[in-house]
Amino acid sequence: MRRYSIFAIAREAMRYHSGWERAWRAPEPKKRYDVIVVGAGGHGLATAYYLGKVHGIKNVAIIEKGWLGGGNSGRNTTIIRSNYLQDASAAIFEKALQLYEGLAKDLNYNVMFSPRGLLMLAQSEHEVRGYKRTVYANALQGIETEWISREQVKDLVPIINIDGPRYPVLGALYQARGGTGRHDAVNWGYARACDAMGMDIIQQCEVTGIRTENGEVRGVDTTKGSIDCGKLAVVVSGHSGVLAEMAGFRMPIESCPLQAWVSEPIKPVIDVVVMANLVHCYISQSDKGELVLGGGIDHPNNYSQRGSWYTLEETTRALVETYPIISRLKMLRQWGGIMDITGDHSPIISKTPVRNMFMDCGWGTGGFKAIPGSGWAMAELVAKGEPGPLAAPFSLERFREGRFIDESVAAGVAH
Amino acid sequence: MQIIPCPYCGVEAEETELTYGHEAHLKRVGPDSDAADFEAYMFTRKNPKGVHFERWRHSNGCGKWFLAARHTVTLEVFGTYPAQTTEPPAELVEKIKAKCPEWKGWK
Amino acid sequence: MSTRLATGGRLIDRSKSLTFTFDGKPMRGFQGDTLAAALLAGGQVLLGRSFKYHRPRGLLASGAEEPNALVNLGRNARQEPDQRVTMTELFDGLEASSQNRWPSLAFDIGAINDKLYKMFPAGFYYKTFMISLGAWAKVFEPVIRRAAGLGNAAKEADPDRYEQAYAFCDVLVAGGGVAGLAAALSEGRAGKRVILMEMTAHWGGRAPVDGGLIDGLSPDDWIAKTLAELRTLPNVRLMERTMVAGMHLHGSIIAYERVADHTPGDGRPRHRLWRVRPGITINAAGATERPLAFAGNDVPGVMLASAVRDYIVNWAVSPGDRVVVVANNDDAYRTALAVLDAGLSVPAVIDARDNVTGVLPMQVKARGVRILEGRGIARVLGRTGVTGVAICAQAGEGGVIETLPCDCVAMSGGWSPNVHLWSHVGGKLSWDADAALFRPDATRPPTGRDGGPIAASVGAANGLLTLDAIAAEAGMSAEVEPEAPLAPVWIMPAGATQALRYKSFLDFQNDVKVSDVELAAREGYTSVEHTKRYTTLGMASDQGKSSNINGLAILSDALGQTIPETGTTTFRPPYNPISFGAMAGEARGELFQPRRRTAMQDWHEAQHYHWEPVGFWRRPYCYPKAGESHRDAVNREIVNTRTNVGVLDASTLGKILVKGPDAGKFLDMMYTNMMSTLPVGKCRYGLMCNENGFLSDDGVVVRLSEDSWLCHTTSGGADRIHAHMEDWLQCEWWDWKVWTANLTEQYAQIAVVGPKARKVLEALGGMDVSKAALPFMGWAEGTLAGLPVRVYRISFSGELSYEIAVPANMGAALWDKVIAAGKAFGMMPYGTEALHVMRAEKGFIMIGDETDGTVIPQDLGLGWAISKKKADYIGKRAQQRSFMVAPDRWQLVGLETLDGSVLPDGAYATAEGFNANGQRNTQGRVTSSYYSPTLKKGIAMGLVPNGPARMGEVLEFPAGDKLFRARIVDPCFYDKEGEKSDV
Amino acid sequence: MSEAVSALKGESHTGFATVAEAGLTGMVTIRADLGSKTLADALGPMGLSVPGLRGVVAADGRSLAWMSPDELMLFCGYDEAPKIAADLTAAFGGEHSLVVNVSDMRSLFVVSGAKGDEVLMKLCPVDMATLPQMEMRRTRAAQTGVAFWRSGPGEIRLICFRSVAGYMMGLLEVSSRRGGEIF
Ligand SMILES: Cc1cc2nc3c(=O)[nH]c(=O)nc-3n(C[C@H](O)[C@H](O)[C@H](O)COP(=O)(O)OP(=O)(O)OC[C@H]3O[C@@H](n4cnc5c(N)ncnc54)[C@H](O)[C@@H]3O)c2cc1C
Ligand SMILES: NC(=O)c1ccc[n+]([C@@H]2O[C@H](COP(=O)([O-])OP(=O)(O)OC[C@H]3O[C@@H](n4cnc5c(N)ncnc54)[C@H](O)[C@@H]3O)[C@@H](O)[C@H]2O)c1
Ligand SMILES: Cc1cc2nc3c(=O)[nH]c(=O)nc-3n(C[C@H](O)[C@H](O)[C@H](O)COP(=O)(O)O)c2cc1C
Ligand SMILES: [Zn+2]
Repeated sequence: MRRYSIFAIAREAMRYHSGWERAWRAPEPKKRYDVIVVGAGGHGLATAYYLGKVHGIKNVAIIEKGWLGGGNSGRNTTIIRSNYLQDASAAIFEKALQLYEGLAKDLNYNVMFSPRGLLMLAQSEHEVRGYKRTVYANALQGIETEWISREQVKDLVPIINIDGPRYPVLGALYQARGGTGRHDAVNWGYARACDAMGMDIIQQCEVTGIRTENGEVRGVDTTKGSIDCGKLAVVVSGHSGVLAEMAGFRMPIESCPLQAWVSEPIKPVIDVVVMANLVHCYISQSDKGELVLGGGIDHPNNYSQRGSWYTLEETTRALVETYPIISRLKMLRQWGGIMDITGDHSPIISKTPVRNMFMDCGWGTGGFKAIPGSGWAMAELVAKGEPGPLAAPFSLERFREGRFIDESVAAGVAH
Repeated sequence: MQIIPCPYCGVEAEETELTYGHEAHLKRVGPDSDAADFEAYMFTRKNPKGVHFERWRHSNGCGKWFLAARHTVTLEVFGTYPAQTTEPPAELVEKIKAKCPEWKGWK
Repeated sequence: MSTRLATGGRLIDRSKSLTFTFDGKPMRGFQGDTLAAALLAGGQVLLGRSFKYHRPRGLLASGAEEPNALVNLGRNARQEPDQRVTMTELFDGLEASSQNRWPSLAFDIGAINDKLYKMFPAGFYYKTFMISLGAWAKVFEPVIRRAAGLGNAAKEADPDRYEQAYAFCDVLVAGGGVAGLAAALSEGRAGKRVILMEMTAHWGGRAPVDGGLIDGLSPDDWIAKTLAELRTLPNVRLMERTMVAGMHLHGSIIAYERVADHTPGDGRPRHRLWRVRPGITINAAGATERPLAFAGNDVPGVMLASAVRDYIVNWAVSPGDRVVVVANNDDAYRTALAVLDAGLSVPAVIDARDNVTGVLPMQVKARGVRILEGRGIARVLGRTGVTGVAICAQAGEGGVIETLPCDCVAMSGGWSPNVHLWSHVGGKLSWDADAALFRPDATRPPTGRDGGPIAASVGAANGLLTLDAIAAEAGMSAEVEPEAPLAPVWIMPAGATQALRYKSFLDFQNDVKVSDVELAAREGYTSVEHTKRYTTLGMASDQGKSSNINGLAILSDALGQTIPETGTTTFRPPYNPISFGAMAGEARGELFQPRRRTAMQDWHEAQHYHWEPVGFWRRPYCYPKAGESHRDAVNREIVNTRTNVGVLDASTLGKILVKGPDAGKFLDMMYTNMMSTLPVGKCRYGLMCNENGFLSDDGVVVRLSEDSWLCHTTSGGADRIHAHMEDWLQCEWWDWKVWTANLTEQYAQIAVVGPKARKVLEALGGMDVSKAALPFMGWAEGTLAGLPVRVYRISFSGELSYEIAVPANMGAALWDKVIAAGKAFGMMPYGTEALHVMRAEKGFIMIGDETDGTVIPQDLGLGWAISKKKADYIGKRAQQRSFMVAPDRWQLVGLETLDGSVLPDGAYATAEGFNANGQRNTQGRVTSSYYSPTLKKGIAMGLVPNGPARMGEVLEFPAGDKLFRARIVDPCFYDKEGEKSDV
Repeated sequence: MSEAVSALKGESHTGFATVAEAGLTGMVTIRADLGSKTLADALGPMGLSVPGLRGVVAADGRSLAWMSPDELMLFCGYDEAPKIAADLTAAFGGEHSLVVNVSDMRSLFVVSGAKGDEVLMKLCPVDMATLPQMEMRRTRAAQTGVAFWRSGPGEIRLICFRSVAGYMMGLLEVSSRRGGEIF
């Protein structure tokens, strides 16, 4: 892999950038791989990357039905934070955040991780209590996060209307290390690094069947033929139910759309990420200038990457109320992705009823920020066959046992 | 905006007049049930990429729960029927079969 | 030099002169001008700066697809960035200013980027700035951020008004050109309910400029005649200035009416957002002309050929005196003719095709214009304005054959149908190689709720580019010059050198060049979606209306595949940007969300209460007196309630009537307790769980009669619990005979609480409220102060307490009487915070505090409220799961700091060691914590593993730099025997 | 009961249509088998019969509306509602039913004028052009649940919950402001 740097750019500039190599190849599938990862989203690619980097397993294929990163990893609002309430979530999201902090260097690809600071507004006494609880929990989990006053909120977010009239801002949970990243770059950086390790990323190749023998996985059928594998890691977010069905079991998952939208590009007006969970909207401004906006999911099951209009209106109302200046700005584009919502809104990193088949899914509305940590934990599970401490709490058994990891409990925050 | 007719009051309701209620035809499993059955009843969802039987409530309307067969990719609504039944009406099943030959049935 | 022509201009009214300013400079225009036309007429060719390289830019287009000429409109609170001048109707007093430049439009420091263009190819930022996270976050990113973005947002809240509306019809026609008008007419004549929406302020689309005869009439005459007939049809509604913004699920349409953008301050709503439910949508949105890619194709003065003739014909504006036309098709020759007709000169038409013999070219030739066949433009001369073009062989690499001076270049690379609406919900396209365009594939339309098609396409939007074809489709006849086929030329010259490709723009706003797309292909970003994201092609505010197809073609070329193999990116709404104000509609300020008011709300407001939102209610938190802090007010309210008497507006509590022969059986399923055995006349505290076993609500259940119960729920729970009950009744136990009614709002409810509560009720008079007549946990009906009431003797504070329910319309009257009667006894109102503290002093749990969706009643010492006799209730099975019966579950205890201080709410108690993920082990957390003015010290409740068995143990709660030590005690801190409430 | 006051005490506004809170109104909810003979018999003396699907019938200043397959709403004088509810309850006897006076939990609004439809077009996802006279439409107005029917020429009656009466009036007032005419 040729390294990227300012010097490399300068060199290439002299010859009209004609010397750049492909970031990843377009290989035909081999007959067999030690591990097949289904789904070239961020989580699948990161799983493959850490399989190679940490566990030395490099005979790996990543099979993607469309274009790599074309699932939720390529269409999310890029919010990153680790100040989750429950121990299990905090551990894996913090692992992810730490990896994000060094990811550009690690991958030699600028993923533009931007620790610009993230606020979650408290607009009711209930939220105040919930966020303070999170501060205490995070302190014991080794995660920096703080409670800030409404005046501090106003300083960080000059365009906010903290005086209501409906839900005055009472303060916020603030994580200075939180922020955003460039979602496509995360996918591309991992893909390039996987490719450089000799892994095959096979795009436009849909898995259509999972072959098992005596309860153990043997391989997959795809639109490019059958491929054998030693182990199978299924990392397909919204399509997890479909893949599980191919292997003969069901998942505690429903698939439904989450939408996001952007404004026309404007000069910077907001430098941090702000989530307002009571009125349900979040906002940040990309480095290109568009406001990146989102809110809640559409509940009806839906695999179409399109949601209903009213969800946009609901969120936009909240945005206009909270940041009145955006009323005269305009929506440029809206889109949707297919969420994988589990019974407790927490992810699954787990063995399955089929031996040597593993699933990583259920990240729902909040898995972009988890990509490195999830990949790390999933790689460990796949390599060793048993979960490490990061993955263990996220096993499928928890639903039978009633051992839920519910993040929404403190102040209704699911992501 | 999805539009789904309420079989009780006949209104062609749009989504904002309705509340979604997830998978239909679940049979409640009570105290002495097997752990796996209970888990299945509570969490293990059909979630098909295709024909889905689901519950809706005409909440900003007549207040009634009803059931619908809807395609989760095309979002076609094949039909709706009252909630007080344990299985979809036969003619609806026939209609779906005719429209979606690959459909494996509602069970 | 661009200027206003002395005559002509079909859309302007020269008798109505308007004044406006651009960058502070006063200018003039006419009624009917767009801002674009007026600027151009005033000689203002330089209108903006591009995004990345800050290159000088002028108008490319005359319509919605304009990528360059975006300005800031208005000022102060009414400032609007990124407004297309082509879509802005001129009005008197309009103020516009240019964007993305500093210090001025003509001299812009940012243009340094253009000099360094070779260092900034597509995606350069992914390859550098990786020295350290700090350097990126603190140095590089802020620089990039400041450079990005176009206009400035207003700094104040928007003073204008917005609204929304619903419409229903059989047929919605999007676009009021010839095709749209004809479609509306035929559907209208057929008696269908038709809505025809046109985004501009005038009807007829391109035809009046492009010419021809329709049913023997000139386009203008045909349009007038058609409109006249349409206006007579009561079933047809014509809407101008209304853009169909998007097609959504099941074919629902969002449209954007710019009601008063052109008449600011006239009191009308600024925008109206339409939500339309049509039977079918006919897309008649026309087509968009494509630029050609050649070096310098972005220099101000290089425009789309159709735009050049639009400015001339519609607004009598000459974009230049010497207009060179460059094209790969016949249609562009109409521009040459229009230029000539206006008395201006056409130095040459540069045609990429070799043998140009079409009717239109011959007409041009006949007027003495040189037609340079097989030629292309090597580069445009000039920087802030065109000064000439260097001409080369189209087949070559760009060697200059001759140079022609000119001040305007009119380019045409063919047309792309506006298929957006067709594609928004998945209508498919097919590639027409001859016309070099994607057209809607009528065999694969977008489908709706019945699986049938929800859209159709007509006219140019359907790929029919000539008037005769459009007319034929609509069952009319037309005469128009026939056109020879275009040549699918995307770049000039075919073998352009790298140097030229680095200056040949595809996406003008985002500065994406031919070389960028080729770089993406070379680096493996070969999916069209990767190319888009890597280069930002089509991601600017014009969404690639003019650039996308050219980009696809270049990409296909680079990859050696066909254009349909490459495919398009996904079309997403809106067609053109729409204001967030319109999306929010009337929902702002007081109308942002419903605000629920109790019958006593006026009174609370008059007290200058401090409130908190509880659902959509606004409940009094406390009633501070002048100069009193909230905390002091709460303490005063508590002490007064415990020593004298307090009064609380409890109206928001849910009240659900459940009636029927099976009501008892039903409530036994709903509650963990046995409700069927509750005697008539009695009240009982009950718990509700969800099917997952978690405690979801609590409240007092009242047995009203043999077959009816009234269930009180939490304030936030009323609607949810009623829906939950109906769910079970309708969907599971539909054969049970039970009716429910949510009576929450039928009653105002007033809690009179404290040792002197009885005296207050006695003073009100009308019923016997003695212990004998109305014992603790009993209820009675009667009158108080002459009003019909039902009184419950229930207590949430541990004091003697009466909750009085009165019909809501009499709530204010009763409240006034209670307040008056209470005066003598020192009564004061108290709010939710005092309520919370008092219940905590009693060790009563609070839904949302002690519970958080992970807590089961067994955790809270509420085992007594779980009937052991019942075989089943909602949540019972779930509570039998292994984790729920584990011996070390966190359970409710009281917590008392050793020094009497107040424990921090939400703090965790530490345990020895760290878990496998390196996190400190914990053993419990605080669920409620307050200063108790009654006990004059901090009190708290919390959940501690196996807590009730650990009484007396001391736990440590770190909080910031403080460490709190608290002893595990009984959660009830006040009147443990319950003597005070039962008096 | 002079001390009863409606939520908005009859507030009204006139823009391109007139919107008014109607003041105290009696309302009685009836949940029962709508085919019940007892029900029909009990309504008979008031000159009312069970309305058909979504229908509203009126007699002697009272109206009776179909709300759902097992629910009717009777509109009457505020003061007579308690007695009507009690009488109907008595008439049902042991027959499974629920009749309750709900006069205080909702507010009634009247939208009048030739352009009244345009007010509701801005708030409700309802095809006003095809809504017949005396048909009850339960739906949503902006963000709150409502029910309305055309009670006479140029007159629409609308109910919503009492607690949101102020919100409802806000919506109606804004939507009927002059200058906001749609057609
Ligand atoms: C609008 C939106 C906003 C969001 N905002 C945030 C946010 O701000 N912060 C945050 O942390 N998270 C956010 N998320 C969530 C986040 O995007 C996801 O959790 C995350 O990207 C999931 O990554 P993944 O790799 O698991 O799945 P994906 O990226 O969806 O990848 C799964 C891949 O599997 C492929 N696949 C599926 N079926 C098959 C098959 N049969 N054969 C082969 N391949 C298959 C798919 O094509 C897809 O590429 C948001 C999501 C959306 C949609
Ligand atoms: N000869 C050629 O190469 C060529 C190419 C293109 C067009 N034309 C000419 O253009 C005309 C095409 O007629 P037509 O009626 O199909 O198209 P048109 O371009 O004349 O009319 C389309 C109309 O739709 C409006 N519109 C576009 N998008 C809209 C939206 N989302 N919402 C509301 N309105 C929207 C436009 O403002 C325009 O008025 C004919 O005169 C034809 O000859 C010729
Ligand atoms: C963080 C973020 C920023 C985006 N910014 C833009 C933008 O500036 N312009 C644009 O056209 N689309 C933007 N998009 C949307 C994408 O164009 C695209 O709609 C989205 O990735 C979903 O893909 P799809 O629409 O192809 O399905 C952005 C998306 C994300 C996630
Ligand atoms: Zn209904």
